[in-house]
Amino acid sequence: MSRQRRTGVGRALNLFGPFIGLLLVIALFALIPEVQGRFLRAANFKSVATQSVIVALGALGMTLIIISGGIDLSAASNIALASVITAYAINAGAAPILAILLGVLTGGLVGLVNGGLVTRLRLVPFIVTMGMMGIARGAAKWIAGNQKIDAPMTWVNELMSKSPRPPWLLLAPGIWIVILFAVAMAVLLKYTVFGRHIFAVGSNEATARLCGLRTNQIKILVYAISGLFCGLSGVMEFSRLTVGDPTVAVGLELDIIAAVVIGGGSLSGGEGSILGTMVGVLIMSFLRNGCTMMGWPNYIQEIIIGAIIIVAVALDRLRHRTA
Amino acid sequence: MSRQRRTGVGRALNLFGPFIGLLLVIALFALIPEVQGRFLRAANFKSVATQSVIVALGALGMTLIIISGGIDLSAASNIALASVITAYAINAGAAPILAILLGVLTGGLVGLVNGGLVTRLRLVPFIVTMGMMGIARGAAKWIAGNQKIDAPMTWVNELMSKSPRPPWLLLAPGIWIVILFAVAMAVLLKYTVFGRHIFAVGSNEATARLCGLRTNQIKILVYAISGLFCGLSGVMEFSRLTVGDPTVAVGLELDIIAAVVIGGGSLSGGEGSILGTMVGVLIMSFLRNGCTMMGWPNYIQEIIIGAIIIVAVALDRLRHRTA
Amino acid sequence: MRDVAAAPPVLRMAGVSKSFGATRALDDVSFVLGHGQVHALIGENGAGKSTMMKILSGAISPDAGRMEIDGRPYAPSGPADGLRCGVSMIYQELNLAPHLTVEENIMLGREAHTAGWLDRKAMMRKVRESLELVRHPEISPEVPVGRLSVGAKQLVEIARALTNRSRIVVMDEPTSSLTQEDSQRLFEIIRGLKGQDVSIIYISHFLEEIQRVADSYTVLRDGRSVGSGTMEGTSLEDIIQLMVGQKFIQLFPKVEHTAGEPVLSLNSLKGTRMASPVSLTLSKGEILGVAGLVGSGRTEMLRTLFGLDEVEGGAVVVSGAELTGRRPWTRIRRGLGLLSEDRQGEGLAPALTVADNMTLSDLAPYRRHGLLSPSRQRRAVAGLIGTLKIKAKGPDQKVGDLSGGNQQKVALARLLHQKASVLLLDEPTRGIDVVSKSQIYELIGGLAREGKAVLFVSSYLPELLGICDRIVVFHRGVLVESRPTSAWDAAGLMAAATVGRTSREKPIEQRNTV
Amino acid sequence: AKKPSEPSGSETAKTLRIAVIPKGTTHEFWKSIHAGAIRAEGELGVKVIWKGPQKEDDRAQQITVVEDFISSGVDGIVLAPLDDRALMRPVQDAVREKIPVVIIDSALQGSDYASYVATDNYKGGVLAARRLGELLKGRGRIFLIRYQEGSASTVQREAGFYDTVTKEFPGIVLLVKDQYAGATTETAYQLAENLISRFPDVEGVFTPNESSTFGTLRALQESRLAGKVVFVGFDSSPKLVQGLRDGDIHGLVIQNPAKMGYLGVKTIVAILRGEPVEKVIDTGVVLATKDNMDSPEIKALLSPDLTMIKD
Ligand SMILES: Nc1ncnc2c1ncn2[C@@H]1O[C@H](COP(=O)(O)OP(=O)(O)OP(=O)(O)O)[C@@H](O)[C@H]1O
Ligand SMILES: Nc1ncnc2c1ncn2[C@@H]1O[C@H](COP(=O)(O)OP(=O)(O)OP(=O)(O)O)[C@@H](O)[C@H]1O
Ligand SMILES: [Mg+2]
Ligand SMILES: [Mg+2]
Repeated sequence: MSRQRRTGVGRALNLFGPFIGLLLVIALFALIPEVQGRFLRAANFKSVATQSVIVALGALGMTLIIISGGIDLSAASNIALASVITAYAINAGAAPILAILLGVLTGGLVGLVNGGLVTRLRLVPFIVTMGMMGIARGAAKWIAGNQKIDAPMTWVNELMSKSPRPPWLLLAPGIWIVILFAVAMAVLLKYTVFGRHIFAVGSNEATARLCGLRTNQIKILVYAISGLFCGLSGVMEFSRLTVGDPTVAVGLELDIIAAVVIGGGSLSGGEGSILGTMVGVLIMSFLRNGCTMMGWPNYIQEIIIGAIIIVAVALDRLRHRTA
Repeated sequence: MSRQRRTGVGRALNLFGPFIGLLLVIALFALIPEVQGRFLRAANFKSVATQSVIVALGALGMTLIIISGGIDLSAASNIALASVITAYAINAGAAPILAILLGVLTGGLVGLVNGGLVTRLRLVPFIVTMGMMGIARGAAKWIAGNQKIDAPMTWVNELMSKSPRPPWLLLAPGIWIVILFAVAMAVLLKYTVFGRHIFAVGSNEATARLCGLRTNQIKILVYAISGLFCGLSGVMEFSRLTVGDPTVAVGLELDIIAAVVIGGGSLSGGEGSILGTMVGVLIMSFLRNGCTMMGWPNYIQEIIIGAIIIVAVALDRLRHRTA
Repeated sequence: MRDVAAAPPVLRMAGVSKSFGATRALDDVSFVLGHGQVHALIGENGAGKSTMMKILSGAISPDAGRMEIDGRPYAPSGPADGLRCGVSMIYQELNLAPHLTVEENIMLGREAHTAGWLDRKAMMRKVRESLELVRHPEISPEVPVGRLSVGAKQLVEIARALTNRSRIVVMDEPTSSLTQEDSQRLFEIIRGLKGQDVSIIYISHFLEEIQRVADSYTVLRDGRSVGSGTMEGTSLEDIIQLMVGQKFIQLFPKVEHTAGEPVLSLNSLKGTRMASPVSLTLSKGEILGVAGLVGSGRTEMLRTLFGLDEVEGGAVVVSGAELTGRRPWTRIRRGLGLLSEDRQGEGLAPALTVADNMTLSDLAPYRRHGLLSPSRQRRAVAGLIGTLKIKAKGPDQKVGDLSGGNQQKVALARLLHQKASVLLLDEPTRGIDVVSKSQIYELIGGLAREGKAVLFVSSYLPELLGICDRIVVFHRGVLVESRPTSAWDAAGLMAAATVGRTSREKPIEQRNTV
Repeated sequence: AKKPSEPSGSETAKTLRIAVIPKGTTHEFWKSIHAGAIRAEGELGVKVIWKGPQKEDDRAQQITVVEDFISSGVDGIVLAPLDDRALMRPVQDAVREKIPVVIIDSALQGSDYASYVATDNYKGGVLAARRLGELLKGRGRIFLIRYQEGSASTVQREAGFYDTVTKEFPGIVLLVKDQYAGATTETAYQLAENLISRFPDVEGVFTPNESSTFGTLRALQESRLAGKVVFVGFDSSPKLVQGLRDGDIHGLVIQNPAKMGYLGVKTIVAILRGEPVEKVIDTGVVLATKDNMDSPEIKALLSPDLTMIKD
């Protein structure tokens, strides 16, 4: 039946839709003879993937938050704080695994406080997390004594190495971690009660409450999970830089949010997907990579990325309207 | 009747409420013996007022946008762009007044494009203006050739001078301009049809449309007006810096938004006031000023300002709930 | 028949069609509205009535078809255009800006001004007049609309439509949240408008209302016009026949059930938003009706009982044990379920699917080893869609795209799915067509027979009298009277609700301090 | 009404309050300046207030800080101006309020300030170019990675490097010359990584400050090019020193920030005490290499003693 078929096509569009933008971006650079050969190499893709890890981890948590109808402007500060804490712990002689744990938990704690303030004081997330953005950044600088924290090299720094040990890993362990958590979060959102509840809270909080959902608990959990991801992202940042830098990732929260929104997340809640978000992250990374390869000046790059963000979301809208 | 009386008290609270936060901040520093004497001097207040001009102008437009249910992340980039354009024009030999006009109109144009994209493509303002943030910043760097533009001194640079000519002005002309426009915008919001329509669009856009309001036209106008204010703010930035700097005001959009929200604006639209916004601007400026005077390190300042943003909005919520 | 041949009709719609994706909402519908006439648009839930009126008002554009006003072609580019051409509309879903005051909402889009400057005094005067007209001068023009109850909001909408100087007024279920008294007043107003040569299109599922106010009617079925004519000489049976293809329906089907032991009792329950403490008892297998005027505090009592509003004092006892928690989930765990009167704001998550909305309060059955099975969820929902005859493309359709009545059914389906043993229903048949209503009454009866307890809040007295075992009446937040249904009649209910008189004691006058 | 017991006011007016205003507070470079200033504080018995713009490298905020210090009535200001023009007016204001100003690190137009204590940034770029040119034996394909748009001191370093390479080493090809690393290590890292993907056959790199040098070092290390590509950077930090020692970095142009901070405070105190001062004081740049890095004077510059700083 035509009706059946039509929804079939719609579904296919919906499934592959997010990839269209990504393929377009890749095709764009792949067609330019100047960089073609270099751009399409596996090594370059690997390097883009590694660069994406930090934003991707942040964006995993941000996807949950945005679906639940919130936003987290403190994500980037939180990443910086976690990277400082990890470096501090390693420097103080803690076992690497303990340092990682501390970094991740710090992120989780910041998220928990965000969630607590949003639910207990019933403040808009934008404001709470904007305040927290300053607080976390300030704390990071404080702890680091306004400096980078130099930490001795440990296996933590292998997590983001493009030539991983053991070599059969092929990709940096960080990339595998992202893939693992992305699958886990996708399953969580789609196939668990908690996931459904996140969508419900974002779509209409009053309804969720009426249906007996513990909306506050759900929101706190979402912010805490997102905080943990920021913490992990901070650990990866430390792994990559080999120092704990309190000034790192300034403004990165906007990249993270952009990735989620390019991937179909709606800032009014109730919409978004992990797959879309991951594609959004890759679109941004490939754009940066391609522009740099072309040797375009930075301002051109800024303009292009700004324009692409708008175009990507406009396309997404169009897709939704026709599907 | 008790009901009548209660709303009377509520009204008083609502009217003076925004000032409570400001008085608290001023009292805080006025009580610290170390800075007391210096802090409470007229010269210091004058200097704080001058420092507030740039954020205040941006916040005037942002108030309209936030009431209408939108947001503008490109405000700071727009300010930078306008400052560069003004400097460029003066440098190219244009008459100062023409240069100012060009700067303001550039800001207006960016706002117009924002509004057009938000309404025509029906994209969320967050994304459109986030894209525009990159585009405007890139354009500013492009025009300035990746440098700041040195322009010869003209009377434009007097606009933000703390010792104005003629001296009977007492305050920098920029401050008078802010006061003038603040009154104008407050009147616009309260006593004109257009102002009422801005509230209606922000409160429930569907309703506004069904009641025959041209919501798109209203929104475009709001973004354009806000753009003009950013342009004017850019001119003031140029006046203050005496150079056109494409890298100025990075992240300032968050200060501007914070001022509006501290002043009672709601990011979901339909709420906000010019008076509140201006108080919000002053709260942030006095905080910075006081912290600097105390010689507190920046991270403390960051933490305090972050915390104050949260506390201010929490107080505002409380006030609303009891009123 | 009236003679309207002399002048062209006020409105003519011809061959109008509209599809939403695969749903054909309107299919070649034609329609004529005469001068000073009240024309009723009738049809089941999802028949296409609202869609047609939205096309008329300019809110949506048709796929095909023509419209004429006074013989001149009419193709509104938007609601603004429609208003300018003299078409104003009361929308089915409440259509107000919550932050704006009553006055600002009523005057929205038609502000009195000179060169853009507001003339507040003139507007205040107009608004007071129109509130006077709907006989609710106590509604303050300066209160933000968001603070009003659903009923008061609907009155504001009506007041707004009345301040319009329109040729055509469309009323899409204007009385769905009104009490009988307010509805009566509306009919008087409609008569007045007719006298001023205003034509009215009236949509309602209360067929007896239609019989009273309408001059002519058009029946829609599955997006097609299946008949029209004058009201004179047409019986309700004929109309129902046109609507659903069967002649007789029993509106209040009798389902035998008997009350058992008490399952829910409120012992002087007092919430922060309730005017005074309320005590009542509900038994297993009992349907307890709650009557009252707009703002009489019924909704607030339910919300407090369900933990949505703060509890201030008193106790709620369910099956012999006092409720301890304060939040809705604790109520749900004890078998309570609430159907909200505000389906847009609270009752449903419009962006989620039918399946998710129906199962949201109880997803546990679809969980295996911690993971949900969407296909099992869909299967379960498909059954409910069938039982309630919900017109939807399937379990995966977004609830926001359903017609008003079908949305209401989804909200009700959730309580059924949740297997609540105490159902708290706040205006459960709002916007539901007459056939579905009868089904729902039967369903509720069936639930009572299974031993479930039902608290049935309604402003539609016939249904209270038709299906309840006992009815309590609220007046200004006070439960003034409780009697078995057999001891009530419509007049008695009205009297108790309006003056709060009780047979046993003196009237309790309580100041509402909220 | 002032109470006599107040710590501020006329009683303690003998203790001079000196505001030292850097461009930012978190780079190693500013830390060293801070350390130098603290040393002067101890030696001269004055009080140093250390305060940068809250956002690193924000001109408008630095103006605000200067204004706020003028309001708070400090005795003297030591300023590292973010802009040679924009800070002119606040400095004028200070002088009008009888607060002398000493400029450090970067130049300021006009002549309101009392003295200028700085390194010759252009010369630093020249040193780097010569080192790179020699190691590459006058030919090769290199990157000039820039720091950030509109930053005066790094622009001069980049100019010194660029002019020298084009003039003295015509055999050297600049593969990249207008890419900006951005403000943080992470952005520099990404830029360098992407550039290496594009030009894996690069033979030399120059970076004009600490964050861009460190970011680039990480990228080279990650692509296993460290040590193979001739890499000359600017400024020092423990990781950069380690890179120098390991042979991953072939030269670091280092300034003497501690001396700058020290002399800045010392000069302003001299002015306040009415002693004569030089209008321009050069603190010098040197090139640190693996060979000379353990000589005492270079060692002191590479790893300055920061222990005296406590906020
Ligand atoms: N925006 C939309 N998207 C998809 N389908 C829609 C949309 N609006 C209406 N429909 C569909 O069009 C049909 C007609 O809906 P309409 O709202 O006109 O019904 P109605 O006669 O007003 O019903 P009710 O009495 O329940 O209000 C329904 O099947 C509904 O699901
Ligand atoms: N006309 C009105 N003016 C102002 N406030 C009103 C009005 N009507 C209702 N309210 C508000 O609503 C509250 C009670 O409404 P509630 O919804 O509980 O009553 P209800 O009996 O359920 O009426 P409804 O039939 O409207 O649902 C009142 O206390 C008052 O705050
Ligand atoms: Mg309808
Ligand atoms: Mg009610």
